[in-house]
Amino acid sequence: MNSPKKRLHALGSAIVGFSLLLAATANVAQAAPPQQSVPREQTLILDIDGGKVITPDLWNPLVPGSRRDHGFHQSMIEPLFILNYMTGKINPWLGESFTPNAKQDVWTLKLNKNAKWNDGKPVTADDVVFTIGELCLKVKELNCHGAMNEWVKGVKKIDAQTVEFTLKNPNPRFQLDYFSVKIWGGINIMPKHIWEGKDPLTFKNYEKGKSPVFSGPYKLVSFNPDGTEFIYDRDDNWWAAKSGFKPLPAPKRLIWTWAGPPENRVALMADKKLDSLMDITKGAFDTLKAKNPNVIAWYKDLPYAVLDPCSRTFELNTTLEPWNDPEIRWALNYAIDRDQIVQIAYEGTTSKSRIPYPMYPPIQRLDKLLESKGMFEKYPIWEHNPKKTMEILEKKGWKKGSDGYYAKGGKQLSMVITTHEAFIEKQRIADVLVEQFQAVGINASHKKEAGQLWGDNFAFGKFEARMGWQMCGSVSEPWATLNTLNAKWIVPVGERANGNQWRWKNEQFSKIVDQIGVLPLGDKRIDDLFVQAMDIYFKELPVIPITQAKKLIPFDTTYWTNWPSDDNKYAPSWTWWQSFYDILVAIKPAKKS
Amino acid sequence: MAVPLLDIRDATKIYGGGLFGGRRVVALQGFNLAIHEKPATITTIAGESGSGKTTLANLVLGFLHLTSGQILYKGVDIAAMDARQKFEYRREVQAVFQDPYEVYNPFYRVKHIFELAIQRFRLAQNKAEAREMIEDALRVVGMRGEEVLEKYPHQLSGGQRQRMMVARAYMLKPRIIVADEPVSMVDASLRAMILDIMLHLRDDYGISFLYITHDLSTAYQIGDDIYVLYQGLVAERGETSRVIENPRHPYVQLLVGSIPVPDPTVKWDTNLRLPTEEEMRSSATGGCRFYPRCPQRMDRCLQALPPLYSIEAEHDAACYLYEAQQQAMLTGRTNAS
Amino acid sequence: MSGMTRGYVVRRFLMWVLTVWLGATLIFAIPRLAPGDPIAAMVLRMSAQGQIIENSAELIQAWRERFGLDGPWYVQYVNWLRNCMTLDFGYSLTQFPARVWEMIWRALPWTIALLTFAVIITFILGNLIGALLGWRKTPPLLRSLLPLTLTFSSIPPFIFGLLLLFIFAYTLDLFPNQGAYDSRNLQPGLTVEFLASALHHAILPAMAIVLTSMGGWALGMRGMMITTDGEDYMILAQAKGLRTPRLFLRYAVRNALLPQLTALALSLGLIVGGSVLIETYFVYPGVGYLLYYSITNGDYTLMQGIVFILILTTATAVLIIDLLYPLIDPRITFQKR
Amino acid sequence: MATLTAEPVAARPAPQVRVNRWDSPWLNAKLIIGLIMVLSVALSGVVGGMFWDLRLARVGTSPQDLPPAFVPGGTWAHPLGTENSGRDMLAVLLTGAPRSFRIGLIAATIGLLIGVVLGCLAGFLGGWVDRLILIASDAWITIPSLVVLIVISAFVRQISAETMAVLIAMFAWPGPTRLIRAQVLTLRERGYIRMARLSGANTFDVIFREMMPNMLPYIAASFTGNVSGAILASAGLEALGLGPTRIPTLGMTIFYANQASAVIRGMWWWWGFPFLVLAIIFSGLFLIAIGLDEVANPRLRGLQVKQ
Repeated sequence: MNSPKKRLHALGSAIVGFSLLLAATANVAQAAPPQQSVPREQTLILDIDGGKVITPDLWNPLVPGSRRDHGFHQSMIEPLFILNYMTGKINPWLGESFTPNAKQDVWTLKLNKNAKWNDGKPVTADDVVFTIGELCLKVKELNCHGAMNEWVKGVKKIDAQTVEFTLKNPNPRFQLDYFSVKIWGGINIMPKHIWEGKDPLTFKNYEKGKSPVFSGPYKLVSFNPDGTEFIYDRDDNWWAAKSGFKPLPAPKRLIWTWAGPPENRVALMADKKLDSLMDITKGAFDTLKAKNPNVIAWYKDLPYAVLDPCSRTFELNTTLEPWNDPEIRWALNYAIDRDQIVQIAYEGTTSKSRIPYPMYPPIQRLDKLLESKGMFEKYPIWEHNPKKTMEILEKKGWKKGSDGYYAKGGKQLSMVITTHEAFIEKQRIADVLVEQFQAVGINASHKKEAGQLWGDNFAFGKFEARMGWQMCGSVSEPWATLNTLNAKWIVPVGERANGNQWRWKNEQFSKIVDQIGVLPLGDKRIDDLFVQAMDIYFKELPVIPITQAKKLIPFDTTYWTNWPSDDNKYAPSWTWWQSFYDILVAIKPAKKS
Repeated sequence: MAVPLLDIRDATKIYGGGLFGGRRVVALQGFNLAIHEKPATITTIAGESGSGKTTLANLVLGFLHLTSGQILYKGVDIAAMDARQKFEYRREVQAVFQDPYEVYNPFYRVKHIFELAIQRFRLAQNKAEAREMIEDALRVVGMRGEEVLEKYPHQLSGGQRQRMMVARAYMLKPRIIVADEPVSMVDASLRAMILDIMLHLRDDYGISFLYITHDLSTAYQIGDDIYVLYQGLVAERGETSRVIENPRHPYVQLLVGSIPVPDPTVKWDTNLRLPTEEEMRSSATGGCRFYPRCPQRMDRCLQALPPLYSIEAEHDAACYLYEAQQQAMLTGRTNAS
Repeated sequence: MSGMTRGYVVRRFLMWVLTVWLGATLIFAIPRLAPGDPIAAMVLRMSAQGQIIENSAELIQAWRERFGLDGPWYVQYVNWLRNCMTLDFGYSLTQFPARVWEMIWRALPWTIALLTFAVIITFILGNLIGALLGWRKTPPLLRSLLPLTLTFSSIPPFIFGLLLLFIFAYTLDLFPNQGAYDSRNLQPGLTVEFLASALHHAILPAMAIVLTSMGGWALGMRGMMITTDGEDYMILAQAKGLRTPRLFLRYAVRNALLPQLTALALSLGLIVGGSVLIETYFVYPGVGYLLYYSITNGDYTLMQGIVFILILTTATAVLIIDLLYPLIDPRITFQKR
Repeated sequence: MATLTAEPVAARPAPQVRVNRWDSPWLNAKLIIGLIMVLSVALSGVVGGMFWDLRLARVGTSPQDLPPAFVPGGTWAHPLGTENSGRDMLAVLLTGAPRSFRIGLIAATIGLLIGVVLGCLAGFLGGWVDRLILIASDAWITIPSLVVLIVISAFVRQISAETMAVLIAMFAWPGPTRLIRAQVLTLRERGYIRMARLSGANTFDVIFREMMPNMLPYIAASFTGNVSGAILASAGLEALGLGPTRIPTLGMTIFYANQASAVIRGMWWWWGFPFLVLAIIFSGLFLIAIGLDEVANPRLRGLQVKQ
């Protein structure tokens, strides 16, 4: 021990040994690998989308810290209904039907009478009344409070399977928006016999070695303390299979895993150690396909990717000069070459947009409607015509200076486009937009902002232009997206806005939106009002549609087949949504075992 | 009598103390010394490590500040000097240090030590004049500029380096040179040479020296007056020959007694035992500090510090043994007058 | 040599208190300087996707009360300081109802294990390379090859980790590509299998840390060595004819290493913060990821908790090294001048 | 004593080094090669602009995903290939490298300057100034820069590369401060510092003429590390949204390559060339640092000549 190196060495080994020991004992409480092993061909291994689960022992889905996309709401918490994106129809799950009265302010929910919690107790009206009445309405801090408190006046049990919701105002979308997995997930029912008497804010709903009580076809077996891997085994007593409502899912075991950077995930999938991935880049997909020919995506060829519900939009703060002028906004639109954006920012994996909606079949119908009314001739939104941009600008008194930029009254025509720091997709669009605007003489630049700041700047109106997706809302009917531009949300710049953060004010448009808002879903009058509203929207163009959003989701057919695809579109490909049950009961083992 | 060139009055330096200063160490206590402009003298400050002699050197050079007392240069307290006086003091009080390597900045060629001083003290009008000054100073120590000036310190021998230091001190034409162990790290032949240079500077250029050493034999060779320090206090002082030939203080007797032959190459303190930390601490609390080691200690030595007693003209010792002798001498003197 | 006095210890301890206090205050103030409201952001996140909440103000208020963020800043500040003293940082803003301490505790052992493992190797390798580079007797071939190892530190760790994965995990399949141990088959515990698996999983991430960060240490060490080389004790040691390896390790490295220790202690926070990429790429559990998550998601309670722990450990490590310093290195004393 | 001046000095064996005016320590091979490497990166944009269209560094100006010309599938229209946003790699390097280097240089210089000033103040004045500086630097070093930068990014609109360098410098000073302080503390006691004082040197002289040259090895090493560190840090900041984005710096290019899975796609030219340039910058600075050691420490030279 006469050299410092040796001494350090000894010290080092001691510390490492001690720490490993600490790691071993500190974490021993939560982790226990599954007792029995399940062959790979009976196991479905999926990618956790949202990064590692920081609090892996939290199985209370109602608190802000809860995570649900690690198999929790895809295999344990069942939704009441699931919206079919392809047909626009709402299909039953735990709920059998949810019907409004004529005024759309009293809704009656009927549950599936066979529905059971995985501890054998039936799912009843009491559970619904308890969840909505006692939890969501009474406890302000719960996730479901905001939405329920906004609409629900009262909830009461009619019989064991029937619940009546009385709303504060008519809402034809009450079922669609909150209970049918319109986007990602919905409001879920908790088993009253487990939750009663617990403090819903601190209740973790987890006991070592036991699966939490929910109604889904799988039970939690184990998870690792780092929150990167969750294992569920099939519950062969699942109510839906027993009653014949749905077939028993084929995978005996589900593993949800977070594998880190895309390279790692792609490498795992190439090795057949993962059956699907959340969105990857085209380059990664090409590599993956080259290494594992069994991999498929939604389309066989470009664009490969399936549509995401939030189409990408270029958004302007309409309170600011000169962007408050619709003609200038059109001038910007003429400067935009959407084909180049698709080619460069997406490498061809998406398609361009002319309306700020995702082009699912129900929306495609609306798009055709607009086309049949001559809207796109009247408003040539896809026209890339820099000459027109310059004409409009010069007509408005802007002059091109020696530096190549337009200026008026000594002020250069400049623009900062902000994007969310974590979303490379929108950043790449913004980069192309910058070049396209620069090419016509607008000194555009691109600034990324930390997520929270970006969101705050949006809400407070402290932005000039942004590349975002904030008109997101509609997937099967037109209203929700139109409502984001409703003038009723407008607050002054500097105050937090809950909607219409672009602060675009058009009373006539808002009146039409309000009119649509109270009509029952599927009402014939909606189409006509929609065309009127879009006429105003196109004329003013407060938010400029750019492209469809894409999700390139590869599936491996080595072990499992019958994945959803363009040829077999029974459901969208999202594995991280609560609608994943549709896929779960549909997939089949590749080989008969 | 004229104002002394350097007048140290009741100089005391205490390290530490204060709110969080830790243990106090008295490095120098109630020290008095005067050096007159004429004739130039070599005053030796002798003592073993920890005796306070280096502290004294640093105080005189202005690297340390007194805890109490005064150091007057040409009658002005160095702590109260204005910028111009300080500047003059800087130039007129120079030093030669023990370690001839440490004092050269390894980054520069050795001429740097001359050039910096010439530049700062504005001693020369132009380069040629500066060069002449340097060559002149080097000649005094028997060196030639072209041989050494462009070299780096590590390329010179210890003796060369030390002689250059002396040359540098000389070049500045100071009034006083504080020579802090100037020969303890050079070999014997060079030692003699440097001591010779010192005498030469004293006699031919009127430069006084404060010669700080632990080596009584060299002090005996060149010193005019000597102060022997023990743990911050003067044990004995006087004309060098008297003190060394006839030491009175038991400590000095011990020191001188341990010189077997008056041979400068033989170290004299080989058998001396340094006091332990504990002894230092206990002796510092009161009474004579030499008490623990003193062969002739008395009980009263523990009660109070013995003051300096005059033994004969220009010879004092801080020991109670000579209280009576001083009385006698004083009475004798009174009678005589 | 009594370099360390009680006063010094007290003073140093006071500095520790002030450092921790200043750090705690900074980390309290900085998030509050940021525009935007983390609670509002949290409430927005909670709302179902694609929906607009009308009564968000009311919800924001409810949460603000729950986190104690509704009082005036000085009340919050006093609460924060109290939390610091009890190490209880309450609930995480985004992971409610998880408690900050519980989250840190879950990640900490892995961080300590991996980082200690990697940092010690880095420190040894980096300093050894630096020492050899700064040592005059290093064979020329070695001396010209060693700098190549330093160029790794000019490469961003995020892609370097990926390259390691690409080569050693995907292509050669020598090491696992994720996790801290084989969690599908093993249970943490003091078993040979677990420890072997943990070690096997730690090698690649440790390699990434080591290779990208040892350059800094090497550069620093090289500088120290070069100056140390010229020190008197080195010359003395060489003169004594000590054998080269002994001279290298005992004299040169030892003395040059000391300042590096302080740097190591100071860099603790940076190391934890910098390990986030490693933790992300190798899917390794640890505090770095937690810290990054808390910053990018505006989870200020979690972020403050982690940063406070970092401040505390760093300040304490520096304190310990500063207190040990005079014991290891006798050249350093803490006497007040 | 008359014999004294005449006495011949026993001359030591012939000195190891010829004394020569041109024997300047500044003219050593390492220093010069290092400078050439660094300057070639710094000036590549200016020179490169004369024979290559630097506008090709912008998005969508070239075909996507082309390999370098010397690889099958490549074209001499894009000698170093292109990346997936249609940027020409050669143009990206020619514009990104000097900018990255400038950011690194400015950030490290400012960090070092603050370090020198604070370190000298702390080391020289001691007492409460020293303690205050130590406390501040120790506390600041643990605050994650990301937290502070997010706060700052909220207040700035679009910032230039230079401003970004200043932001990075905010976090680059505590290391040098500690380093310089420690050096001042040891050097302060050196004999040559006292000697300089006796030669009438003022504090400025003492710091800059006497101490600074002897700190060169440390400063140069610290500087080398800090330049690399700042270049990498700037990539992090740009990824976070601070700094100009239209034309990527080296760090940003690697970041983009990473985002686009360039490693697994086999697009090595996308990250490999920036790597190479970063390594050249680092090695150049390292050689300069080694070269400066010889300037600062004549002993090194002396012995080398002897060999």
